[in-house]
Amino acid sequence: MSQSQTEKKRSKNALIMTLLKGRTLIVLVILIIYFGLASPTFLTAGSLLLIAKHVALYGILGIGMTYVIITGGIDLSVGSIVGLSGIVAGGLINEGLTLNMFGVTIYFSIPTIVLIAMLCGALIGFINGWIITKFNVAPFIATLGMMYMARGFAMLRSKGATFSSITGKPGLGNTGIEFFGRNVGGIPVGAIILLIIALIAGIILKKTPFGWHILAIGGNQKAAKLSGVKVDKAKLLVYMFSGVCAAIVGIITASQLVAAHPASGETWEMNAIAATVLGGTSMSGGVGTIGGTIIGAFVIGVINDGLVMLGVSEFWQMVIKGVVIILAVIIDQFQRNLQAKIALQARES
Amino acid sequence: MSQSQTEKKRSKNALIMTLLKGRTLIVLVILIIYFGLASPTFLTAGSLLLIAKHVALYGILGIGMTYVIITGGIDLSVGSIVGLSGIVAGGLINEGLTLNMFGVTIYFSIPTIVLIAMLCGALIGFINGWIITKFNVAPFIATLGMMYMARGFAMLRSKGATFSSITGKPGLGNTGIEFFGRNVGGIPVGAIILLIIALIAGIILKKTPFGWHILAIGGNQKAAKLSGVKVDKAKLLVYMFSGVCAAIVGIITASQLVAAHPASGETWEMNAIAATVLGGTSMSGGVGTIGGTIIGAFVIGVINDGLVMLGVSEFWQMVIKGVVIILAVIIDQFQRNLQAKIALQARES
Amino acid sequence: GKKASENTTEPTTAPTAATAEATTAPTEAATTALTGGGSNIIYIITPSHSNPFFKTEAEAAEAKAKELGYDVKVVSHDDDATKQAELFDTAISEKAAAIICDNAGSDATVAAVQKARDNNIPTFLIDREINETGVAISQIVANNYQGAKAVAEVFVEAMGEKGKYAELLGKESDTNAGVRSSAFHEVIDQYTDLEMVAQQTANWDQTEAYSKMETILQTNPDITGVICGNDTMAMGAAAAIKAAGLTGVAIIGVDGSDDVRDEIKAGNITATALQQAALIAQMSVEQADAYLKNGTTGLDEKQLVDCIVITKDNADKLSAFTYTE
Amino acid sequence: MDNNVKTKNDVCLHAEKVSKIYPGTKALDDVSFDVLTGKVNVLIGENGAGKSTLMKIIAGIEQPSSGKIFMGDEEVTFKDPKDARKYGIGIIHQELSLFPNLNVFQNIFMAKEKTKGKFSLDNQAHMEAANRILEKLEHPIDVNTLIGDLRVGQQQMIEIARNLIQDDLKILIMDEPTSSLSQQEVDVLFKLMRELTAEGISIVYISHRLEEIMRIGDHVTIFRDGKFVADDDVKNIDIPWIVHQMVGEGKSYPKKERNIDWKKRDSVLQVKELTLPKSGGGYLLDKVSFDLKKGEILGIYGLMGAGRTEVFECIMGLRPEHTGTVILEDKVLNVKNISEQIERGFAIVPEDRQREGMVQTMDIGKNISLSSLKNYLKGIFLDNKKENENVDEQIKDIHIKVADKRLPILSLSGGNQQKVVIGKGMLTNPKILLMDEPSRGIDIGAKTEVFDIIHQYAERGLSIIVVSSELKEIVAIADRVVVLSNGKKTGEFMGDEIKEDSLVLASYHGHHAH
Ligand SMILES: Nc1ncnc2c1ncn2[C@@H]1O[C@H](COP(=O)(O)OP(=O)(O)OP(=O)(O)O)[C@@H](O)[C@H]1O
Ligand SMILES: Nc1ncnc2c1ncn2[C@@H]1O[C@H](COP(=O)(O)OP(=O)(O)OP(=O)(O)O)[C@@H](O)[C@H]1O
Ligand SMILES: [Mg+2]
Ligand SMILES: [Mg+2]
Repeated sequence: MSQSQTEKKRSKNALIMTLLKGRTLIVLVILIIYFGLASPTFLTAGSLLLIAKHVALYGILGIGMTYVIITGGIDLSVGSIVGLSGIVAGGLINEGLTLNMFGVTIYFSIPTIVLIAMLCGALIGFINGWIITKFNVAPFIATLGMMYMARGFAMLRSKGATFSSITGKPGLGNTGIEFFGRNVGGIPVGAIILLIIALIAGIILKKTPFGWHILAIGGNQKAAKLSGVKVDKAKLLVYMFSGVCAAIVGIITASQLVAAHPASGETWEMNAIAATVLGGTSMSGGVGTIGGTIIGAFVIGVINDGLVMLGVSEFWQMVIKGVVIILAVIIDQFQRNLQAKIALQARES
Repeated sequence: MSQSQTEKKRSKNALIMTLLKGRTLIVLVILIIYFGLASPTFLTAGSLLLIAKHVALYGILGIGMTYVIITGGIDLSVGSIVGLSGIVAGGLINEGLTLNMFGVTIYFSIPTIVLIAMLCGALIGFINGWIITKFNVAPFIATLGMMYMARGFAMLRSKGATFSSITGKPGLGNTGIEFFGRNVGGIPVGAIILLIIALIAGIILKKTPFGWHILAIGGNQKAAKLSGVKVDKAKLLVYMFSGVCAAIVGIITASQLVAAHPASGETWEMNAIAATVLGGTSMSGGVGTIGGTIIGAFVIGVINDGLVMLGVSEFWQMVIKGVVIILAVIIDQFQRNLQAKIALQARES
Repeated sequence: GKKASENTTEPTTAPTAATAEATTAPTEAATTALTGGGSNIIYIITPSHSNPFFKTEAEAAEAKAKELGYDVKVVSHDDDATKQAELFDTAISEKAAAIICDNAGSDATVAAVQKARDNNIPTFLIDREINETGVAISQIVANNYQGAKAVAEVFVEAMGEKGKYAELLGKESDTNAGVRSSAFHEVIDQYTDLEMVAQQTANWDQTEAYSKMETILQTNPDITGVICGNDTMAMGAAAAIKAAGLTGVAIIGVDGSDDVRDEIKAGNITATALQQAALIAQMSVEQADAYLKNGTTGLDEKQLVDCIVITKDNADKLSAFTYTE
Repeated sequence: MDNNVKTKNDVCLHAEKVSKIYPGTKALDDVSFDVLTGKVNVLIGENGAGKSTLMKIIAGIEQPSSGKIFMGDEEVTFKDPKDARKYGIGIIHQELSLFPNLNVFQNIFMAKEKTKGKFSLDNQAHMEAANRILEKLEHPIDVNTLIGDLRVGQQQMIEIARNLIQDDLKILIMDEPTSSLSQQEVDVLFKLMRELTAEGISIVYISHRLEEIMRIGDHVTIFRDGKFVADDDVKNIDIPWIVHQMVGEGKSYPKKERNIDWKKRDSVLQVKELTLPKSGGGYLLDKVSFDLKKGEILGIYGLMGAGRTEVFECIMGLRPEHTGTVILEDKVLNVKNISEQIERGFAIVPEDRQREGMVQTMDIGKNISLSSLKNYLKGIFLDNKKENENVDEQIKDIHIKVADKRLPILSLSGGNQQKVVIGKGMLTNPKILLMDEPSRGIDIGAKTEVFDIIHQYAERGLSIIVVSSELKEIVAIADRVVVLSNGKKTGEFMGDEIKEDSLVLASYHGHHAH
């Protein structure tokens, strides 16, 4: 091959590479333009804020999931944690905490209740992580078992019923949960929380030793251990983080509905995983970004809302979702191959 | 350590080992005894045959899943294939195949219809396998996408409706689908099919080169390839087999209900995976037996039916299921560690 | 398939509801009428169309709305309250004229309907109520309690007022499962020779009803009747009973699907209570139209539509949840 | 051992009666070991002698079952590698332990991050320090490159670099650092080691390459079966002494005595103009031609990255993009995929037995029969009896030391694992056997046996191609040697022409032409 040919091929590759790297973003932009043309109301600020609000739920779950998947694991229990944390919060608001031995019922303030719900998520995450690290159980199975257990406990807590009107009573000092379903300065609180968590999680992942350690565990767990990375501790923290993210989503959901339902969040784990993978996180661990996951969550959100606005039947929505997921990973694979090629070129030159 | 001490420890290990190896079987026996004492009708031949009939569904799915997991993969699409194959069969019985260009409608006989439904399962399995091997996509994601797609297609085929009374018409020569839901010589046809598939799958796994090739792929794919194993072809076949198993389950379900519903089989993939893992198949591939999976499926079946007979609430059923899954894998891990220890001892002797 | 009608009425208030045509006094009068979001779109939000009941409902409403000159968007919330809230949001952002909704939870829906109201969009609830009045414009629901009682009467008669029977309950987390069950028992428990020997949850699901029924038959092979919380479970129970080779077992359900109608004709199922889905859906659209034009429906918010008992005698008159005399 | 007098000042670390019991194994049995300050302390012994185990204990990766470790007069205990690092102990692991998904500087600073404030990573500092250290190693690499994109040899360099960034390094443990380095790179490394010892840093050096030990070592300690055997200063000893201490008897490479007129033998394999393009221009293999006679052992020698593995990969059908002709017994082959090639009579013993050679989840017997299962069919089923007979025969034939072939493959020592992989290839009854570094990582005893096996099979008429990076080995074993350099064939030597210096010279030709 002649020099100039090589040169040409190389710059062509670089172009394709850039396109592929931003592939999810490009897909997102195309989707937005398409839906914008097809539905006149789609491209209004209101619609977009709305999508952001919807995306917040999968997005926040996706951030926790990204951390988990980067370490080479998976967390199937997040959907159940959404239901459980909502029920815990709803129960504390409506019924308080009754201490039988003292014969008193304590009502907590909303910040305390939110904290308790988050601790609840952290605890389940901790148990997940503990089973996974201590007994060396495959994350898929450990969190599958936890999925059933947490859902069962959520159902048991309210005997399957919904806690309705969880607005609290001024006299008890526990009003205000609706805040998380509201807008602040026109922006949905859920979206703001997503943004905050994304920023923190993104910075931790790329700018702190802990983030490096997580990436290292996913890349080569044994080597990480030998390098002095506290693998078990890091994994525990990661599953706890995922649990906390899910608990936050549970609170946002309950707050939006002003009601807590124990079946809430069923199968959401799959959406979270899909968002994560669409965003370029590799199922085999070691590779992934928070920004990617957010874009992935937006792709799913835009498809969901856009198809509804276009009036596409729910059955076709399923098919389209499946196709998008598979296509996205296939493109992802192309990108990785090309990346490897380009890296090799660079090495040879 | 003195000689006799070592000897003693060794034989103790061997005993524990035997107990652990049969752990799922022991759990099963304990469960059966417990339910037998708690419910007088539980231990009748009729009850046990009934459990066998219920277990057949998860068992057959589990056999396909065992093959898939042994290669180090996973198949989340089986639940959807159950729905799709049932709908395909039901549609062909009730509506036939209309060829618009010729203006004719063809009605097939039941064996042909069953074959078509199975081919349908095989085709979806093929697409799964093709995406996984050709594009090197993680099985979790490829089959997750397929799960949505297949379910969507099932819904679209019947527009979400149920094909009811799929008994066929004698005039059209398509009667007889109920056979798969009946008993033959007092034994449920589903259980007989389970037995046949289990025997074939078990023999293939341990007595043919193909079976060992699958085990080798799961153990070390690269080494298998360098040993001359046709890795891609084997994986394709394995996913096709899983698809066919799911299609058979779809037909049995539809036949039992004499109706085909597109939502049928939802979340059954999780039961199949649970049965497989309870049976000692390792999620990381390379290890697993068909017999184990059958026992695992029976554990799940006995818990389900037994708790129903005892009148335990479904919420507690969820919790118990989760606990059993997690405990089983933890014990499994103990066993593996012990096995490794004993192997090392043998090396030293 | 599941027909998970959540919470049509609270069990405790149900008896009064059954006797009164309208339970709630109009509370609308004082407030100003909602005029719609501005567009000509009517949003029809129902559970998944994989259940023919909801499909019929959605199609009937759609046809009516188109007939009245509206644009229509038909969507499904899949019994996920959060998804339903999102669909309401979407409808609001599309400035829908009105929303017709078969909701995903009597409590979890209130906020969404309120939000639509705050955005000047009237909501008309069908099939399932919510636990709040004065938020939606109409709540048109089938009279579950009356229907379940009426079909239970048929059951008692078919059983000859004696014998053992089993019950398949709907999803335990659905209040409506309890409503129907208590209506059944209010009738049946008056006959001391009728003995319930098993009661199991089958989650509104056909496959689950089938396998649970089999398990029950194992312990109680001598039952002569089964009461089911909905039609899909009745279908599953009937299939299991047929497979067990039993005949002459009385089975009742609630819904009035065409599948059950056919089984009734074939003599495999005794009776069901038809909830007039198409009628209810049409009523809701008509009321929406009237409300948008006149600022009032002229009717009470809560409206109960009686169920019709379907037996072998009148099965021919039922088609697609519509009863034609 | 008392004949060399060590004063306390000379010893910077002392391990006192250390034992390590793994479940079922006593890896170390009351071993005492001294690390002499500013010296290259060589540790040698057969596979499984316990060398790596002792090093892991010193580096805090494993905890001893009994025994103590002293630094100076202070007794120290290390819970984890970080503890040991605080005392200035660094270790280069036997197996590469890098992160393929991370870049060079991330790998170098993993778990030793420099931070601004408490949490914020200081990547500027990381990059500068990484560049500095790579320059010192005469191995400049863009520090933003992903490790997965580097060659094995380069990765080994990063592994070394990771340990040199420590400011207060006192003891550097090097567990077979040269097993995948070329001569040139080994030279740089040795130079660096000299610099380090001059600075007063103590080095523990483990290698199976005895010549290297004589070149670089100051003091030698020998282990056998988890026990201390002997130690002495390098200046007092020679290789035969080491070998004797290691294995308990005198062993050396087998001397080939073959007088065959190769000209009269038929060629079984002819490879003509084998060319493999590099993605993005250039060639991994550039018109490589050679032939192989019946019963011949053909050696392929070259530096790391010369393209030797690629030759095998092309012949086995793993590189469908190659061009050129492969002729097997006068028949031109269309080389497409590996299973087809195995059916045609090729077999390969891969370079890395852990990753490519064996299936860890299967037992010893199945690992041996995996490639040839088709030969034991009765109808469509496996005939267990026939399979067992063949496997047993093979085990006997190549002297695999097994108690029971139903045991997991991992219960075997490295050398025996290697033999299993060879046995697997043999059982396919190949016409041509390709062996890539068949002696990598196995001790001299096992090596001798492996070479015995190679000879035996060649005598029986099997044609073998052996790739090796060890000059002495290839000189001893091969009937003919082809030298590759930078993807080109730069020499072919027969009989008496096969001399170490001419091979080395040829192996650099391709590089000079660059
Ligand atoms: N994690 C472990 N569990 C059980 N046994 C082990 C473990 N690690 C090492 N061993 C055993 O301890 C013994 C010493 O192993 P070690 O790795 O120290 O040998 P070595 O001298 O480094 O050999 P080589 O030259 O092959 O690297 C061997 O018998 C080995 O099988
Ligand atoms: N994983 C890889 N991806 C792309 N190119 C590679 C890869 N590994 C090696 N190469 C390229 O192939 C060439 C030959 O490398 P390789 O290390 O396989 O040679 P070798 O002669 O077999 O060396 P050895 O067997 O001693 O490791 C090198 O120039 C290198 O750039
Ligand atoms: Mg070692
Ligand atoms: Mg090589």
